[in-house]
Amino acid sequence: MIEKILIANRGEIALRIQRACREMGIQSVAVHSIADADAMHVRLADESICIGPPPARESYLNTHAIISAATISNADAIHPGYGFLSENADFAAMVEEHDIAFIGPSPDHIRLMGDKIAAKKAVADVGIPILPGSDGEVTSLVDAQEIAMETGYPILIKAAAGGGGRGMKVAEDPAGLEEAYQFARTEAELAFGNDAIYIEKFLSQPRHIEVQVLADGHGNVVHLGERDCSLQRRHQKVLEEAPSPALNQTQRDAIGETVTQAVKAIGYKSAGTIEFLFEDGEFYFIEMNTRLQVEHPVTEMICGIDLVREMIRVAGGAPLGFKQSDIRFHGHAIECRINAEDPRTFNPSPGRIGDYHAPGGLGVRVDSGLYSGYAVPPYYDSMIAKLIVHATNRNECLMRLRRALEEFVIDGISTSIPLHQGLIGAPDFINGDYDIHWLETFVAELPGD
Amino acid sequence: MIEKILIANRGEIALRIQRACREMGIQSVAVHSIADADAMHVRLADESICIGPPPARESYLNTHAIISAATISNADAIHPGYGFLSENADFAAMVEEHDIAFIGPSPDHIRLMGDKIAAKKAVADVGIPILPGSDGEVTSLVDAQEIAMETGYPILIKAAAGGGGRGMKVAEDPAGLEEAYQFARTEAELAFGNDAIYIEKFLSQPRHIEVQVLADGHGNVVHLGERDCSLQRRHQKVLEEAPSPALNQTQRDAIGETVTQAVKAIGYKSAGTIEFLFEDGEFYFIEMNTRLQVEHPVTEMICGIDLVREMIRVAGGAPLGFKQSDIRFHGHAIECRINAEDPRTFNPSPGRIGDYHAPGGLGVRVDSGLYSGYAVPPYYDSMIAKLIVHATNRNECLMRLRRALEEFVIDGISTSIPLHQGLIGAPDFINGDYDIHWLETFVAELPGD
Amino acid sequence: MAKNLKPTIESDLVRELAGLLDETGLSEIEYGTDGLSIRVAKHAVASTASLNPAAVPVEVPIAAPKQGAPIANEASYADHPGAVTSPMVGVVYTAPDPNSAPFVQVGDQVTKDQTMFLIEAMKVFNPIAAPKAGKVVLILVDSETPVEFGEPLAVIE
Amino acid sequence: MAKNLKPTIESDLVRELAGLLDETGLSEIEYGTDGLSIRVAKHAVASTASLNPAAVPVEVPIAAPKQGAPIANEASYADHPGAVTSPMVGVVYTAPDPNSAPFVQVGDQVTKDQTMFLIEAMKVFNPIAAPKAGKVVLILVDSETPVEFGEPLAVIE
Repeated sequence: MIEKILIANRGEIALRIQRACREMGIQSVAVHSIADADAMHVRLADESICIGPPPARESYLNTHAIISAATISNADAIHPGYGFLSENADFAAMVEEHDIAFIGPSPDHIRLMGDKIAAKKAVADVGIPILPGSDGEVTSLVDAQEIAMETGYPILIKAAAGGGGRGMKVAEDPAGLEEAYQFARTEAELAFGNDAIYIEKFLSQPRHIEVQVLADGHGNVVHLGERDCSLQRRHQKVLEEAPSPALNQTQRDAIGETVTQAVKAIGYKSAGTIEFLFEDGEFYFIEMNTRLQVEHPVTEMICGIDLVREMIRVAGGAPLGFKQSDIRFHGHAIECRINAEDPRTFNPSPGRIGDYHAPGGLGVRVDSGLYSGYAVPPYYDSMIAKLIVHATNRNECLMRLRRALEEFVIDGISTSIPLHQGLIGAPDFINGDYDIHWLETFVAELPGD
Repeated sequence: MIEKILIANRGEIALRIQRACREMGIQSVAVHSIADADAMHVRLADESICIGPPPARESYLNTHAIISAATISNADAIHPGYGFLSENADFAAMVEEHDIAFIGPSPDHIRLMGDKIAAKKAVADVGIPILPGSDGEVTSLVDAQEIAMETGYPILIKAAAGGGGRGMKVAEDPAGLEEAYQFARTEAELAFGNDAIYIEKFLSQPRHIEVQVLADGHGNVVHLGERDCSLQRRHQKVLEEAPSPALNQTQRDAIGETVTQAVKAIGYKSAGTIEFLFEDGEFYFIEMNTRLQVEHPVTEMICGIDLVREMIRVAGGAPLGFKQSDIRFHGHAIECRINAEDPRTFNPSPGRIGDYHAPGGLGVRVDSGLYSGYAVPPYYDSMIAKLIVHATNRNECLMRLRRALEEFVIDGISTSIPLHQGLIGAPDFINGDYDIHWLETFVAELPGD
Repeated sequence: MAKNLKPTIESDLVRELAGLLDETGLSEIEYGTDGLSIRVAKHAVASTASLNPAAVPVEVPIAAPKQGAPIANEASYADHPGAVTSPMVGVVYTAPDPNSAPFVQVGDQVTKDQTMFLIEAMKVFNPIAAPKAGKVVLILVDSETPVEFGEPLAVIE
Repeated sequence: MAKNLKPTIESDLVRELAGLLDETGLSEIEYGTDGLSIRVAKHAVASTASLNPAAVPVEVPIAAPKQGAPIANEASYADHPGAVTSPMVGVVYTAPDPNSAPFVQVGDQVTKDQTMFLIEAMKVFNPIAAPKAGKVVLILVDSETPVEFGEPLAVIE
C-alpha cells in the first residue's frame, strides 16, 4: 500500500496527481522550485519542499534533490507526471534503488522505448505495424540508398535517440538522399550525442492516432481506446479528441486488440501510449510513451476511468479492477491545451493573472493550477490550463466546447483561447477532416492584425 | 423548431438553461430585476431585458412583464426553470395563448399536480402506490376520526393546496386528533386560502426518494432512475445523491417501471419528478413536480443525458431520441447545495464575493452564477452554487466530494460549505444510513462556537 | 432592442474616496455596498509611468465574462433627477397614432401628469405621465421600439 | 434593507481602518458586514520597480485555497543579507557527530568559508560554509532535521 506520494512535477499535472492522491486518502508531497512557491499544487499540498532555483535542470530535473526530498518526507512513491524526469530510465532506477516505488513502468521498459530503433524492433516483434524502412540503424550512405529504393520515396531519416519531432529529415527522391542523410546524422549527433539514424517511409497526409493502455504487471492489460492528436503545431499537440473521427468501429477494435496483445507480450506495467501515424486505413508505429500523457483526460471522459488512480493502484501492486469487457465508451471528448502565449504570434506571455474564471456546467472539466493573482513564471512550459469537454456525440461536444471557451476568463496575459475559438469554427475541423499538417496551414492562413 | 428562448428565472438555473440554449444554437433572452443587472446569466445573454424592481412579485413573478418581454424580443419559447412561475398553470396557459411554447408540461397537468388531493387520486388510478388514508378531502371531524382509526395512528393531516412541507400536522393518537384537525384546517385556510385537508398514514423514519421521468407527448416515456433527497432541513433539500444507497436493483427497476407506466397513462409531456416516501421497502407517493428540479444534475451525471436539452427538444415537438433500453447508469453522483448563509445559524449572508475559485478536475461540476466581485443580492433564495461530483462508485464519490469542497473558495460571505464538509465526515452519511429527519438531528448536535 | 441597465459612474463618490486616499496616505480603498463597488488606488511606482492597468482609479467588478449585451449610453440618464423612466416592459409610442403629432417634443413645456408616451404591454396601451412640470430637454426613444423596465424615455428640466 | 437610496461613503469607517492599518503595521485590511465592504491597503514603496511581474515580491496572490502547508516564520530570514541558506534538500547536522560540540554557536565569530553545518543528501555529507566572516547571531535549525532548498539555517552579522 502506498501511503505518501512525492509528486515530481509542477503545474496542472502536479495538481491532477495531487487530486487523485487526496481522493485515495494518500498523503502527497509537492516539490517545487523557488519560482513555484505560490503554485496552486504547493498551496494545496499536505507537505511541500523547495528543491532548487527556477531553472528546471536545478530543480525539477535535479534527481538528487528529488530523491532527498522523498527521503526526508518519508514518501514511499514518486509520480513523475509527464515531461521532466518521467521518461528518464536512470531516474526510475535510482528511485527503485532507494526503495521508493516509481509510479510508472520499469526502468527497462522506459529505456527500451527511449531508443527509437530498439523500440521499433521490439514492437514489430509483438505484432505492432511499423513503417517500412530500414531494419534498425543505417550506417552508410550506400545502405541508405538501397533501403530507400526498396521502401519507395519519399523517405524519412530519423535519429534513433530522437522524439517529439526532433532529428528528422525528408528525402523526396534519390537526388536528395545524400544531403538528407548527412544532415540527419550531424543533427542527431549534435542534438542527442548519438548519430545513429534509421529510415522510414514518409507519409504525406497522416493522422496522429494513439492508443492508451493500462497494464498491472500481473498479466492484465486493457486498452482504453484511441485519441486523435493530429492537430499539432511544430510537433506540439494543440487539441486532442476521442474517439477519432477517422476510425470506424472495426478499425478501432482491431488496433485496440493488437496493442493490448503487444503490451502484454512485452510485459509492460502501468499506463502507456502507443502512438501511430494513420493513413489510408493503415496504422504505422511512431513511438511508445511510457508515462501519463497531457491528453489523458479525453480518455478518462469517454471511458469513466481515472488513469492516475489506476497508475497509483498498479504501482502499489494491485491488479486492475476491470477487464476489457467491462470497459464501455460513452460519447465524445475534446481537450484544448491553453497556453500563455499570443494566439497569433505564439510568443510566450508569462505574467500575473488578473481575473480568472473557469467555465462550469454539464460536461465541462478544467485542469489548471491558475487562480486570480497567480503569476505564470517565465521559466517553464507555456501550457497553463486544459479545458476538456464531454458530450453525447461529437457535434454536441463541439457546441459545448464553443460555449465553454466563451465562458473562460483569463485576464492579464495572452492565451491561446482565441486560437481554439477559431479552430472550432473551421469547417474542416467541424467535419473531422484534418491531418497532422492541417493546423500549420490553418495558422498560416489566419488573417493578420 | 425553437429559435429563441426567454429564460424566466435567475441565478444558477438561468445560467444552466442558457448554457443548454447556447449548446443547441438557440438564442436566449435573459430577463432580470434591477438587482440582477450584473448577474452572470445577464452578462452572458444574447439579449437581456430588465423587467422590474428587486422584489420577485414585481419582476420574476410579474407574468405581464415576462410575456411582454417575450413579445418584444420575439422569443418563441419560455423556460420557467424551477420556483417562481414554473408550476403556475395560469402562467403556462397565458404563455400558450400568446403562441409561445411553454417549456414544461401542459397547464392541465400542472394544475392537476398542484392540487394534492386530486393528484393523489390521479396517480393512484394509474398504479402509483399511495399512503393509506382518506379517499380525498375530509370535511368533518367525525370522518377524520373514522379514517384515522382505519389507517392506524400516527396519522398526518395535510392541506390539499400545500406542498414543500407546509400545512401539515401529525396526530399521534385519537386524543390528539381533534386539535390537529382544527389546527390543520385553520392553517390551510390562512396559508393557502383553501381549508381543504386530507389524512395520510404517518411514517416515522422514511427516506425521500424521487424518480425522474422524461416524456415527449408522442407516447414515449422513460425514467432516468431515482434520486435520494432525504437530507433535508426544514423541508429544504441540502444534499442529493443518485442512485439511492437504500434501494437494490430490483426495487429500482420496479419503481422505475411503475412510474414510467403511470406517466404514460396520464399523457404527461416534458420532464417531471414523482416524489416518494420510502420506508420498510415500500414507496408512498408524496407529489409530482411538474418542472425541472434543483437536483436534476445528479441524474444527468449518472445517465449522461442533458435534461434541459431534452425538455427543449420535446417542447419543440421532437420525439425522445432514446428508449428506456438505451439508458445506462454509470457510477454515483452527489450534489451539494451551497447557500449564502452561516453554516451554524443558517442566517442568510448576502454581500459581495471577494475571491472566488471553483474546484476543477475529473468528475467535478459546478453550476453557479458566482464570480469574483459579484454581489449576492439579499432579495432571493440563498442558494448560490451547486457542486456536483461524479465517480465510479459511492465511496470514490464521497472522497472526490471531500476533495472538491476543500478546493472551493468563496470569500466575502458565509456559505454552507463547512456544513457539507461536516456532513461528509459523518459515519451515518458515509454508510448511507439516514432518513428525512437525520439532518435535523445532525445539525442540532453540531458543536457550538 | 432591450438594454442592460447599468449603474452610472458616481463621480462624486469616487472623488470623495480619492480625497480619503490622499488624506489617509493609503494606496488602495475598496468600497462596496449592494449594487455599487468602487476601488480607488494610487501606487507609488506609478507616479512616473503607469505600468499597470490596475492603477486606473475606478474599477467595476470585472471577473464576469464580457460577452453580454452592450451597454446603452442612455442608461446613464436613468439616474438623472428629471428622467422619465419606463415603469414596465413593452413597446413605446410617442404619438397616439402614426398619423398624429407626438405627445411631446423637445423644447415643449409639460405639466405634471401630462401624457408623454404610451407603452403597449399585453395588448394594453398604458399612458406614461410626466412626473413633474418642466421643459422636455431630451427624448431618448423612438416610437414603436421596445423598452425595458426602468429605461429612461425622456428628461424634463 | 433599503438598497435604492443614493449611496454615500462612510468616510469615518475608512479613516478608522486606515488608522488601524498604521497602528498594526498591516499592509491590507478587508472589512465586510452585510451590505457594506471596505478594503484598505498601503503598499510598501518598492525601492526599485521591476518590469518582470514574477519578480515582484510585494503582493501575495490571494485567490488560492488556503489549506496549504504553513509558512515557516524563519522563511522571512531567507532575504536577510546575512542569511546562510541551504543550497540543497537534505538533513542538516549542526555538529560533525552526535558526541561532538557544534560547528558554530550563537555569538561565535566565523571566518569566511568556515564550516557551519553538514547537509546529508543522497547519503553524502556536504559541508555548508560561512558565506562571509562575521558574528553568528541566529541559528535557525536543529540538528538532524530536514531542510529544503533555500531554507535559512543561520544569520551572520
